[in-house]
Amino acid sequence: MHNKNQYLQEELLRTSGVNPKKCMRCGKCSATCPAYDEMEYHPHQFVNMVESGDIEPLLNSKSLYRCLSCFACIDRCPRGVEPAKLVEAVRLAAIRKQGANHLKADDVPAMLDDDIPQQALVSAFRKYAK
Amino acid sequence: MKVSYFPGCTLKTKAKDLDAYARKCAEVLGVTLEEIENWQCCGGVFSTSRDEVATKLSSVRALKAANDKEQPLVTVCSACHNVIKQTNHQMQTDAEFADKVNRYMAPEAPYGGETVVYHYLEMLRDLVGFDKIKEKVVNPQTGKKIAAYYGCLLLRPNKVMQMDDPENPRIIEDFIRAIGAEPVIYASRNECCGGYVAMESPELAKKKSNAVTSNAAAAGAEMMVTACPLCRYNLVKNGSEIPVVYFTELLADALGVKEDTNA
Amino acid sequence: MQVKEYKPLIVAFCCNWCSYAGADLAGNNRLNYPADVKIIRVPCSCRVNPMFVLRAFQRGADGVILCGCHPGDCHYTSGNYYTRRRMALLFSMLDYLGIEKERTRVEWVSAAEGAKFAATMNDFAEKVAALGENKRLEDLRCKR
Amino acid sequence: MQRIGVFVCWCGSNIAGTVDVQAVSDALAHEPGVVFSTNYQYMCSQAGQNMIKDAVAEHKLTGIVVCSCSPRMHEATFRKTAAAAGINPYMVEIANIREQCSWVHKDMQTGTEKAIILGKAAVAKVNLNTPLTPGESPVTKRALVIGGGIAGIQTALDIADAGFPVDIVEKKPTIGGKMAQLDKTFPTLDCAACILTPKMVDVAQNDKIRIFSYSEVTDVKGFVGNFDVTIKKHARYVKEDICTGCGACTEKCPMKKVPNEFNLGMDNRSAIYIPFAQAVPKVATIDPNYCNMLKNGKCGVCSKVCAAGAIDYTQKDEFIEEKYGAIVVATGFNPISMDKFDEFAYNQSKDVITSLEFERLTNAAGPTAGKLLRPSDLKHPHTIVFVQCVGSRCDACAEKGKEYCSKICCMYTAKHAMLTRDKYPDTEVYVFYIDVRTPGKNFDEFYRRAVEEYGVHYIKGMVGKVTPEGDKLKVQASDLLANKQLHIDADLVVLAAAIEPDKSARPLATMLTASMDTNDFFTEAHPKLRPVESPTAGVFLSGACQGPKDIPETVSQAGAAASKVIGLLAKDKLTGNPCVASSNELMCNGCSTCERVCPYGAITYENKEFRMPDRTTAIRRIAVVNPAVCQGCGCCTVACPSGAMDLRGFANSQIIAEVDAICK
Amino acid sequence: MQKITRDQLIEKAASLLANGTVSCVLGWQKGEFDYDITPAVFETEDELKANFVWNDFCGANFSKYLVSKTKKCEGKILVFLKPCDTYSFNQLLTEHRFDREKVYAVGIPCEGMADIAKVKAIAGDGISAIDCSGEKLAVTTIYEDAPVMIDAKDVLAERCVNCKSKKHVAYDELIGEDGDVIDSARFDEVAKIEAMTPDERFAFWQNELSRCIRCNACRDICPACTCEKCVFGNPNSSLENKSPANSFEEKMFHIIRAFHVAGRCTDCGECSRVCPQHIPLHLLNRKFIKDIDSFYGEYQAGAEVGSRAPLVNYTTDDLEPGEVFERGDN
Repeated sequence: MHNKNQYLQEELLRTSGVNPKKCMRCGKCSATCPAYDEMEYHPHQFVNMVESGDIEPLLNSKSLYRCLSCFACIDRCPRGVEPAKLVEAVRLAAIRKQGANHLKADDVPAMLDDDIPQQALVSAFRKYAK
Repeated sequence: MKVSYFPGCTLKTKAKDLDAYARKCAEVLGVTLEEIENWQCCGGVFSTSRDEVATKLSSVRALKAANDKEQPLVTVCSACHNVIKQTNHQMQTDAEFADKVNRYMAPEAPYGGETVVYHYLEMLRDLVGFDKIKEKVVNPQTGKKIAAYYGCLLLRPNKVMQMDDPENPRIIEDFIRAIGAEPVIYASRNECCGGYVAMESPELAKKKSNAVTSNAAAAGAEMMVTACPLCRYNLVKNGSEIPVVYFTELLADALGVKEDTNA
Repeated sequence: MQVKEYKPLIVAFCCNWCSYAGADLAGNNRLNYPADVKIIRVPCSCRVNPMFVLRAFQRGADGVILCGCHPGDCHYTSGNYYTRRRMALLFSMLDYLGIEKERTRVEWVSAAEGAKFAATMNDFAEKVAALGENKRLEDLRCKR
Repeated sequence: MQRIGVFVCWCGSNIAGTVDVQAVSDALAHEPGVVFSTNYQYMCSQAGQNMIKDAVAEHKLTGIVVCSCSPRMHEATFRKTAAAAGINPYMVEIANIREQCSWVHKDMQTGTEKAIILGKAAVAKVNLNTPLTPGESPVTKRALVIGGGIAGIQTALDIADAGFPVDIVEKKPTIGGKMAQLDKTFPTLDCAACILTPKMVDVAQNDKIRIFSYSEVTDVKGFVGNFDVTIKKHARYVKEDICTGCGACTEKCPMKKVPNEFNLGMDNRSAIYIPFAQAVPKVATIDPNYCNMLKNGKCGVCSKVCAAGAIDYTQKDEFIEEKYGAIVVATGFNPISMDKFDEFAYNQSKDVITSLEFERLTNAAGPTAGKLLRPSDLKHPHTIVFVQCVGSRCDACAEKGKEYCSKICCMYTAKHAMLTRDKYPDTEVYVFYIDVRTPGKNFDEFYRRAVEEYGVHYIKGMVGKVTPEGDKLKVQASDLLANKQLHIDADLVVLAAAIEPDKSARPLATMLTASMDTNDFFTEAHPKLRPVESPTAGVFLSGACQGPKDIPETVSQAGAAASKVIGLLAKDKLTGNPCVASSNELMCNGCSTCERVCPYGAITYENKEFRMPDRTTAIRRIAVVNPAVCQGCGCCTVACPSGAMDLRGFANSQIIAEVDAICK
Repeated sequence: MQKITRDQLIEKAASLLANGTVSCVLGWQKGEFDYDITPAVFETEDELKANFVWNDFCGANFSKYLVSKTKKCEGKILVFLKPCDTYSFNQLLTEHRFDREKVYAVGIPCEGMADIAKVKAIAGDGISAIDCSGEKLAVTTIYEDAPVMIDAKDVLAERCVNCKSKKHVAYDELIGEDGDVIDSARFDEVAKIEAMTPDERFAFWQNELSRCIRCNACRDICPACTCEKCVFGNPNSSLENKSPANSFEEKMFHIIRAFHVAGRCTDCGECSRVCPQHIPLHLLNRKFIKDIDSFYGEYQAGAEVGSRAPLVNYTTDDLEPGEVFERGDN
């Protein structure tokens, strides 16, 4: 099967360090994911879709910004696949594109309240923008 | 005992009390926290991507500063701890990454992840000892039923954090026992509160936080302790039925220095 | 002046259980390989002492190959694992002394791999022939 | 000097077509030691063999070289011929000029040249051959079976049936093993106790079988046919031969709060106990960790109520030494600890249980008398979630669990699910699976029945988290086919824990010098062709100690192991392979290098007094090879730094002579 | 200059002799020249005071002598062990070559030993005396009145320049302080040879080994070579040969010798120290050590008693003999 995303796929696997071939399709990552319901594509789909080269839908999906980086799928995966690392790699591939920041500084004030800690802000910028 | 200390941005602003109690308690326990000079924000989240270099340099600088003083590096905030420990681990295990970092920073001696990173809780357990804390308690928190809230960042990824059993941890429970209170075990203590996604999707954070607090309350907890300002924010903001406090505040109370602390 | 055609001399140590049987199978299937290859049967590849390898070179061999069961399939459970370590070190040392690394080889050949046996021998004989006569580990007193 | 006869075979045209056999026999006639050389059409035929016999007589041959087909084909034939002609069979060498010469070379000249060289090498070797006699050792006609589960029971019964005495060593107070704890068995659903306990009784009543219960093997010496085994019989503080098993003591014992291991700690037993009603031997045992009399001398109730007078608080551990000809390992398995999988809350809720615990909960002799009640509040569970593959099929880099498939879980889970739905139709049953693996007779049909007839919800996916809250277990799981995350409020969660070899297996393997894989399963001598033998001669494998197995497989393997044992014990003497290693004690350093590479534990050391060149004496440590155990691989000969160790039949000098002959 | 003094050692030995702990002492004594120090057995304090030597030329590793001496000596033997000697000591114990009960081992620190060839290169020939007691070596020659003063650092033996450990891994008693295992550069030289082309390597070794006179000094001094009967002296081994008749013999002897001690060699460097032809024999042994470390994980022979040497061990995923050339190959 011709894979038109071969270069991107290789890049994602290299930067994430994930080997999707280790996945045995048990779905424990998605079973454990706290953000599952807000995701269009779920952790196990990230693994399967990157493996099959079906990456564009992921790049354009809001799912990228719903991963909480809680690492639960990393710890609970029985095969050591570590899906969160793949989500991270795809997310970076998306926001590193020119003008593709998910969060803009102008949007921020509306999101703030008096108590929100700084770490939430810096984390969001790390996760949503480049 | 002297250790390097990385407070982090939130502890200088919204969570000043977490910091102040930590410093005061360390004094009582005979630990000198030497704040790293000119530390910079860790970034709040660690990127697992191997080609993210620049965003991890601030952590490496802190680690290197501690290493230069031949001290372990202690953090209180769960997020800072997670970022710094993971960065350190990447310096140890990813030679290509470490090489890039060292070329970029051009230090006199290359840094290879030599610094030992402790969370304040680990410091209490491994360097001070819960037994010693027990001896120093003047105001035991007897009768309090306290639920430890770990969240995600303290324990995971376990391979890197190596702090405790990620599914059945006991470090905070042991801490709670050391100060004379009774720990309440509940399953959601290592589930996510919603984290930074609270900014963009408060609904998600609310759902996650409520699941945690209601699970703790159902297990009979009267109070929750946490080490993370963002966890505390999410739990409190989303209407926890029970109070959520920083573990350092409880410790200060138990050691009898809560009132003296300028929090 | 008459130039004698150069034919390499190759000594192949084969373990009784897999590789010797693999060589037999190559015979059964009439798979050709050069007659320069002469097989010595040993119970297990781990019976091969580095001394035998050097002895062969001394007496005029141009190449020495050891064949044994695949790792994990040793008739004696672990013999070939020891062979693997011993020969890895020996070959590395020969290389260190500047002796052509193509003159020595270890190959795992099962009793079912007659074709692999013949292919291995063809390939090895070709590589050794390309190197020409063994000069760096020769003993002129033993020359033919 | 040898007197060697060379016999070149034509093999019809198989050899003679490519090799000039006359030229070969002529050339070899001039080799050192050769006194006779000939060729013939079919050397292996009766006429050919007679030709060899005649030549031996006529030329007083001491050695024979046959240039023919592969030794793997006819070495045995010509050795017999030699023996019949009155010379030692190991004075025969074969030059393989068919498979490794005539069949792979086309050119007559090339083939002939090579055949001559191969012949020369064989002659050179025979010149250095020495007559070899296989060693003989007697066989102790008694077998030891280690482990008294269904594997050990079946092996022992089969061996005893052939008329050989067998001893079973079982570390628990009763035989029966895991099968005794099971409720029903798949796929036929017959009751485990109904099929197991008669066998246990058979064992008890068989006069060829002795049971050492509450005992363990502490030392094994010797080798195939001649093992010396030390068995430690733990003090049970009850005289086994006097106790009638009436149970009066267990009723009256005031210490009743001992976790009952037979029910996996889900209820309590007394300090003096009989594990279960059908225990064999049906004898009480006092648990010294809980008995007040043994701990502080205060009580003695059991002694007072025992009409038979069987109680003996002063009993000591006893060591028994016995000789055996064969040893069968049947140490079985255990479910792994669930500590590293606490996302399933096993340590947090009593209502999260393992499948083995579920067996006890549904067993009529279990803690709930067979009623399916959940442990926390003894209420009937209405929603049950089964989780498959807990700790099985984990990658090594996940750093928890086992890499292998535990094999039995799919079927027992289908059984549990089906039985639950059968008895309690008001219960919803969910099974989370990764794959359903049901290879076996009537196995897939069984699983399909669970789905189709009993309405068990099979969901492809895994459970991610179990959160006990109130009286519910909140199960968060994925349904991969529906691409949904499920949230189920369950009353009971059952984990199909991976199984692992019993902890006693590794120290036992060390004692037996039997090899194990990285998972601590015993390694078989050959994975396909010798699946019930260990590479160590005389040690056999039965049941799950070799790999995960269900009951039918265990029983068939047990029978196979027994037949191997019977085959061994039926012999009066064992004849070994004479091509074994031997150490020259004058050159041996006693450095233990050879011992470390020997896969069979054939090498031991002894201190021996030597006269030194300066007329003093010195005690030196030297290696001794047990020829009955050595299999002749020769690994030690290369490991030996001084060259003291050599291999008969493949001596250093012989191989070097071959090398020299080939390279000449 | 060594940190501990001769007097300290004599005092220790004398007291152990006096209280009956040991019945003899294995120590150094002066040979023909000041720098030519030989091992000797002392039985009395007087003998010690008369002949015992401790200075920068006491390189000899006594471990090997224990194999024969423990069989001969009635009581316990006192042996002084420098850090590097203790590795050989342990390795011999692993191989059951002597009875540990018959030895009283005293660990002594070592500041590195001098190489007489380097001394001669500075001071010239005709050395009549060397005084090691001062800060610098005072070397007197028959040609000059004033001694030549040499900094000990400038004449350190190669093995001491690349010292692998100042830590004692075996002793009953320690004099002075124990040091640490050192992250030495001892494999640099091997790496340099590895980086050559095969032709250069061949020429290099041809040049080195062609000097071999087959005196067997390397074998005789080697603490790993304690065989009851050496294969090179055994007419039945096919390896016996008394002279390095040609280049094959030279190579074979050294390859087989290095292979025999592979995994057992502690890299004590005695072979190179005693080679009268100055062949860098340690580079053969170190090649094996380097290979073992990189193929099978770091292993230091003699670091502990009873460890399983790499050649009597394996893992199922060891590298293949063909792969050894791929590693680091351009």
